[in-house]
Amino acid sequence: MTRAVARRIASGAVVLWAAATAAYLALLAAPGDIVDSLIGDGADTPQIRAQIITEWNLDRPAVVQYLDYLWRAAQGDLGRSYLLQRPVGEVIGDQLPPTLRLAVAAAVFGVVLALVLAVTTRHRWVRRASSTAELIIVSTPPFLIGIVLLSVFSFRFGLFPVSGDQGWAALVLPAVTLGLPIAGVLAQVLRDGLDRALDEPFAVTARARGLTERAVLMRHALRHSLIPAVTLLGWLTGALLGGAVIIEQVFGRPGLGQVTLQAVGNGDMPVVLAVVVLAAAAFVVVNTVADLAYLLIDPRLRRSTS
Amino acid sequence: APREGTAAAGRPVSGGSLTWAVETEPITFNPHQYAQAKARLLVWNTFEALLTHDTQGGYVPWLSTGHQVSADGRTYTFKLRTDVTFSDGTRFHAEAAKANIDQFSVDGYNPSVRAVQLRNLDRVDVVDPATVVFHLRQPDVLLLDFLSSPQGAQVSPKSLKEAKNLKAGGPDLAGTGPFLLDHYTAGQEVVFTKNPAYNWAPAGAGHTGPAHLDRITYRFLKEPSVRVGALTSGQVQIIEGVPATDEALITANPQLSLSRGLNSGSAYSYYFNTTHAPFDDLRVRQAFREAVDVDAVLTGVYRGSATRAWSVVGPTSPFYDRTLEKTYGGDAAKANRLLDEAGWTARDADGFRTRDGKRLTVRLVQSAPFVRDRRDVLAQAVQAQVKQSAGIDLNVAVVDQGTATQALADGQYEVFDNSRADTDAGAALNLLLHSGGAINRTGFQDPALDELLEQGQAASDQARRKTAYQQVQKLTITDQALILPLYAPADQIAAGTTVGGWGFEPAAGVPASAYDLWLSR
Amino acid sequence: MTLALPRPVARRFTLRRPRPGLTAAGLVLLVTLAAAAWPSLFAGDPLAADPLRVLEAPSAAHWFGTDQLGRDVFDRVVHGARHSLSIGVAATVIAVGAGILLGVVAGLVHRVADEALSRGFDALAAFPLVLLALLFIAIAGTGTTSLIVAIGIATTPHHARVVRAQTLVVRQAPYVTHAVAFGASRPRLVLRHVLPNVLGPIPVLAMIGLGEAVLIAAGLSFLGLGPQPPSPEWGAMLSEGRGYLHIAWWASLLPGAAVTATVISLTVIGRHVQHRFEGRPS
Amino acid sequence: MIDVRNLRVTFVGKRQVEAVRGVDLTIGAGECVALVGESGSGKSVTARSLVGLAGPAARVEADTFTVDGRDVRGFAARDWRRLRGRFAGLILQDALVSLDPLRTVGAEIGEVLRAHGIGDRRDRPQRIRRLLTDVHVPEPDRRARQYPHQLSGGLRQRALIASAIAGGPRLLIADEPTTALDATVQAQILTLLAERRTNGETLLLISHDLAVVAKLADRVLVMKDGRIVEGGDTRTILVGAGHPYTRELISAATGRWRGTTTAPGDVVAEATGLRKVYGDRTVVRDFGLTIRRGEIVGLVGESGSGKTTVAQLLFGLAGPTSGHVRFEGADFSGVPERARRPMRRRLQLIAQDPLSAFDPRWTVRRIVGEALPRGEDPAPCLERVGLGADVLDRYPRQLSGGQRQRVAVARAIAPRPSLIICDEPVSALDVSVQAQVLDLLAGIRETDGTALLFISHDLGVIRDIADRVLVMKDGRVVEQGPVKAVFDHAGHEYTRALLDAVPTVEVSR
Ligand SMILES: Nc1ncnc2c1ncn2[C@@H]1O[C@H](COP(=O)(O)OP(=O)(O)OP(=O)(O)O)[C@@H](O)[C@H]1O
Ligand SMILES: Nc1ncnc2c1ncn2[C@@H]1O[C@H](COP(=O)(O)OP(=O)(O)OP(=O)(O)O)[C@@H](O)[C@H]1O
Ligand SMILES: [Mg+2]
Ligand SMILES: [Mg+2]
Ligand code: NI
Repeated sequence: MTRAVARRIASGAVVLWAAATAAYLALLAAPGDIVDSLIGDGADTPQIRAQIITEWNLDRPAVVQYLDYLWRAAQGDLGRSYLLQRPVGEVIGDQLPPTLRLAVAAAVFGVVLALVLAVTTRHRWVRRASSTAELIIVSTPPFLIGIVLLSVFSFRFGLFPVSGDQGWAALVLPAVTLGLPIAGVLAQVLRDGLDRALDEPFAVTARARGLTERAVLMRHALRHSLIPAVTLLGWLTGALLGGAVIIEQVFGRPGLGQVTLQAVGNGDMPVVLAVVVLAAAAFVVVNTVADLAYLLIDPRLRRSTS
Repeated sequence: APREGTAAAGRPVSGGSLTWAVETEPITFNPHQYAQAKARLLVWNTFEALLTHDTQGGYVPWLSTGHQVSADGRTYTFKLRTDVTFSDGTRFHAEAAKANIDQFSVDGYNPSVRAVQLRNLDRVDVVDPATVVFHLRQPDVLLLDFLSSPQGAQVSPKSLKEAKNLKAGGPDLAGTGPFLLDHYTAGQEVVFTKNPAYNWAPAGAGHTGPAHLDRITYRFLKEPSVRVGALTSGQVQIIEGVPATDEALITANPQLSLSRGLNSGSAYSYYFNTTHAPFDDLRVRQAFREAVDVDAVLTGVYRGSATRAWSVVGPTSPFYDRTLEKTYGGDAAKANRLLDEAGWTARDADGFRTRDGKRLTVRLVQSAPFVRDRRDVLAQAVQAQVKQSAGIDLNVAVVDQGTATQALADGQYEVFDNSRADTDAGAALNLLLHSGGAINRTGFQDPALDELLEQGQAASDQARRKTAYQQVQKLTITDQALILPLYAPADQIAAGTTVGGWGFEPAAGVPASAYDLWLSR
Repeated sequence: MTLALPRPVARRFTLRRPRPGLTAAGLVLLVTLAAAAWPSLFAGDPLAADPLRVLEAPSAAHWFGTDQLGRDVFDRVVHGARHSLSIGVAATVIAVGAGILLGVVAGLVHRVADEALSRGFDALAAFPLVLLALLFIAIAGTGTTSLIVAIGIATTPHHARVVRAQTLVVRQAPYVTHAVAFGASRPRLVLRHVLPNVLGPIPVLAMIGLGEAVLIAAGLSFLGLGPQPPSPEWGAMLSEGRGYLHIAWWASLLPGAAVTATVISLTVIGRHVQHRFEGRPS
Repeated sequence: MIDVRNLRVTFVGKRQVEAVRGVDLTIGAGECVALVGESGSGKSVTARSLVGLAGPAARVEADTFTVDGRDVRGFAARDWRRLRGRFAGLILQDALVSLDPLRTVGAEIGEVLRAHGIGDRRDRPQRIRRLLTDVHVPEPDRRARQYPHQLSGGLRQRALIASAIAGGPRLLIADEPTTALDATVQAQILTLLAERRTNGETLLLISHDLAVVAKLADRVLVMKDGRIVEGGDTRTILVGAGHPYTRELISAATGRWRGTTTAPGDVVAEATGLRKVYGDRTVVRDFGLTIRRGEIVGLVGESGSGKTTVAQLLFGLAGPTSGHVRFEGADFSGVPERARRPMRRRLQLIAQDPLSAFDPRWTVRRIVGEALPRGEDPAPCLERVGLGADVLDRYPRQLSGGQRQRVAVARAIAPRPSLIICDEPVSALDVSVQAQVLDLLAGIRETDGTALLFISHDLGVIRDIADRVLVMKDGRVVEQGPVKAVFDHAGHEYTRALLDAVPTVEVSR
């Protein structure tokens, strides 16, 4: 047990290191050097350049900078943002909560909607209508959905705030926008899982016991359909984080997405690196959660009990 | 800061809180690090400078009571107010003013200000708590412009030492302004509360004593349509940066009013890179200008709400040369003639002119983070025009900051676009046109031009400065066709009728601070 | 005295997909392909701007209205088919190509290397796609080429994983064992048996992947990371037009509709073929 | 209890399948009726129709259809539900996957009690325990808390039976209750069912194996292509079967010896001291074998005893941990694949599942052609296994199971090998087809003198075809010798257990 935990932690650390290193290398390869980015729109003279170089210690060899970065990152110091002039940890710390709120709300909305859709729309016409709607949602650029929702519910009817992160009302539209495609994909996977499970011999056996169709669905099939859904957990996290970049832009919400876009646009390397490391950390966590979820759902995977 | 014009009728009311949707989120709350003209309205809420502007373009005392210039133009003596306290409780006096200037000699604090604005400053002396003297190495009237600018704002020396994130600023950076920065939520909003102790408004201000509002929230809404939506659906009471396409929407609404202010500084212009072909040829530069029907382009893109610029100097500047108007541009026949003369006679399959098999291509590189005011759309419109009227291939690339800076450094561009928001147009011209200017992208080197620019900076007499700068304009616009001025950048404010006291800062032309704002109930 | 191993009682039913949907999808795809192949046949110059006729509502003269520069939105949408599809196709080709290469290698090589490769795929696949593409664009700069490569790289792990799984299945399939019985050498095994069977499902995957690529391209274009203006790419049009949504819905919603219709039809047809593929025992 | 006249079940869909085309079936109280027939003949569909579970795509019609005295035509879903579990318990064909793998055995059994409101919550564990005891599950309390995958096949089948009888049904329908189980376990389950029958339960027993049901059933109905081709008292059917199909089933069940009298020739392959370790498990230990020309050696043993592993070692697909394999006098193990390649064609393999043994993208022509010298016509080779030229251009999935296995045989004999290793070559086939393939293999040995290593867990098959037999248990050969000697005087108790478990039809003429 402890060995498994230790292995998990070790492999997580390796993933984090690999992600940070890959991103570091990638950014080194980027054209336009850091000084160019730091100069921005302003004046550009050799003296100014020299000062920037000394200020950010950019005159040291790349390897030294990289090792220094790793060493400080290992101690939890992610450096200072070139653009925002603040510690990266603080920048990320400030922007994480709104993104988390959005992601969690979207995930909850998406998952619940998907479950409801998959379970309730079992009959021919509803099912077909629901599948069609899911297909359209999944095939439409999410920002388009967002823009339309925004103009209808916020501009036209004034039901929700236009933008920002101000209480629950402001969370509704972005979370719906981000959650809809997730619900679309998930509902399809769940429905497929339900179909498969209901075709399995154990489902027929359950019916042979005199169970109602609903009982077969809820007590037997649903749990089976969760297994492929858990496989999507990694994808889901990616979709949430990636989607947040676009959704935050559309709804003018603060958050990691905005920070990332800004950092990428301005070559704000410390922030970009931190975002990459954060995403890698999310990957590690989600993988662990997924493994646990598998164990919870599927007793066949619980080795120790025998 | 003083304001210009008041939109809403009625008498000012005290108290209340207001939400203002602004386009730009400041990257810093430290005025010394100021770099965004769009963030200027926030600076003056918490900070003040030694001087400010009046409506005529002159200077009026703010935290000073007056100043004197020595005959050789190298010594500026300021008398300071003695009744002013920073919000952290420390008093404002000459030592503080000196500390603020000295802060710039800290390495890495703001190399740009040190290299440009304070280039000619030798040292600052404190004579007594109410007197401070600036010694220059050579005459430079732009010192006054600096001392009235956000970067010259006065910050409590104590907080300069103690602030947690000095360069980012924040609530712990104390100023003397009518508001206190209450809190800042990145990506979202910044909230100011009234400074009840404030009682040193400058002469031109709308009132005296503390600010009217108890509290003002600035929300950062980058999307123009979202700002307008927020205003029309009543979620904010006042916005700035109204897109041209939405102006009709606001003027048609009796509950809203709209006002526009032209910015100071340089006009938004295209600068031609003369260091290599094709713009090393005067005829091609002229031809490009003739190929664009600027009025038509502006009508299309800004629906007639933009003010056409004829000079690199903005029309509100005292140095503006009105005689340049309608002297060039919009003559497609002339453009084609000039290009034929310059040898660009052949056409390729796509209809573009060529010479020796090379297409007449000119590149404009825009840095995505700094594109605003639909300048990318404007570029597309110009692109379409020069193609249709003269067969010029204008290649527009919107790229990230690093790529853009590198392209400029490597000379991989033929057109450079820029506008500067300096309150004194001379400061902008120095940077853009002097052969040693920090953003001289034309590559044009002319001792005569440098001489004129230096005169303009040294002369303390306004009339002599004006003559020098008018010659600069004639030389660069008419004679050399270095520049294609497009429009005078402007700011718009739209507000509900319940909001009063809003307007634009004189000289700068950007939205004024919240000092005079009030909200009727 | 005989014992037989169990057989499935009933073959899983393939759901009957609505035929009209399939037909419609086919038609949409055909129209899109035609537009991509010969845009000038159906539409005028997508770059012709008329500053005096900006943001005009759809009319007989301009079926889809005009945009902020007075360009005909219909012309742009038609030409956009070529731009958007070619980005999608190029990205998919990169992703599928690299996916096959990496997947087959991972499926065939030694355990340790496979482990490293597939861990890599996993990590990349779980990494937010948009972030991956963003990173790449941060490095390579904005532009159509880097957009294509970014999407290609970002979607490669997905294809590589599928191919690897398929390779593992095929490699251990008894018929490969049988080929050994005829003295087949390793390269021969890979070329004659493994590869052809691994590649079978690829066209279908590629088709569904193409839809996905078009969608991601639109998203990145929306963020301003795609083709440069004035290129009439759908995502870019959407992005440019969104500022005018409340006064000119056509400038953004119609290009958006083009994206949706194309992606739906690709998905519907791709899935249909996939179901056909799985429907018969293989 | 059940009276059905002219039952017709049709599956509507893309292709219309008439699974049952007119079946008459009456089951009286206390009776045990057996339904036999080859795969796909409609046995399962018939059984499931009796409790209204033919599936959503099935159209069920009958002239008379009464269950428990009530006409069920026009029954609503609720009416059916009351019958299921209470009146009739159904044990599905796929015993190993008929319990929900995600729920405990106890929960599965308790579900029946709950659905029909039998007993209250508190005494349910008690009832579950008693049910498990009834079906002879040891340690019922522990088992009730376990998941199906933690139970062996036999226990799982018992648990399934327990859940089927939990509602106290008067009729028990058992669809192939012993398929997929090991021979020894199979016998135990049959005993259990016989016990239920003595308890007075009515039983409908379904199997494709006449031998399995002959001992239990009062009456036998023989199904073919959705119709009952023959039916009647078990003894009568066994003795005086009228329908040729029934006779085929009986002959398959009684077996026919295909041995040879010719003396074996030179040594073809030789294995000494083979040992294979996977991880920390020794799967094969101290295995030795010599096969001579023209000899058929049988290898039996229950699942997991290491038979396939032996085949892989002999075939050179896996290297032995220790020990040697020699083939035609040359080293075959411990040499690089390059050295084995020239010998490869003289050593062939026929596997259990012919479908997966063919590249799905290849036609029969190409599959068999690969085995022949370049350019040689595959048609004569197919002719030898009784296939016409019409199959040449078909893909494997377009062939029936029997045809596929014939193609596999054709491919194996094409390069004229000296040894063919057959790993369960007939286990997946129907009885009738099985006999044909066995005949074919015996014939090949006779004409070509090819040696065969014949692996099966089915002693009946081994007895019918092999000259010598090796019995494996836990990776070890526990007994070997000539077939007759081993079968008649088994020395090892494990062999005796295996033999006892083989169901046979004793026909007294
Ligand atoms: N749900 C279904 N849809 C379509 N066809 C079906 C379905 N279930 C069974 N069939 C077909 O009905 C026929 C009879 O099937 P059934 O399962 O009753 O055979 P069986 O006699 O039980 O065979 P086995 O011995 O293999 O179990 C077969 O051809 C089968 O393919
Ligand atoms: N590659 C492998 N790695 C680990 N264990 C294996 C491997 N192959 C087989 N085994 C184990 O070796 C044992 C013998 O397996 P084998 O397949 O030889 O049995 P078998 O007698 O053929 O059984 P069956 O009748 O089910 O086919 C089993 O317990 C199996 O799990
Ligand atoms: Mg059956
Ligand atoms: Mg085996
Ligand atoms: Ni085109």
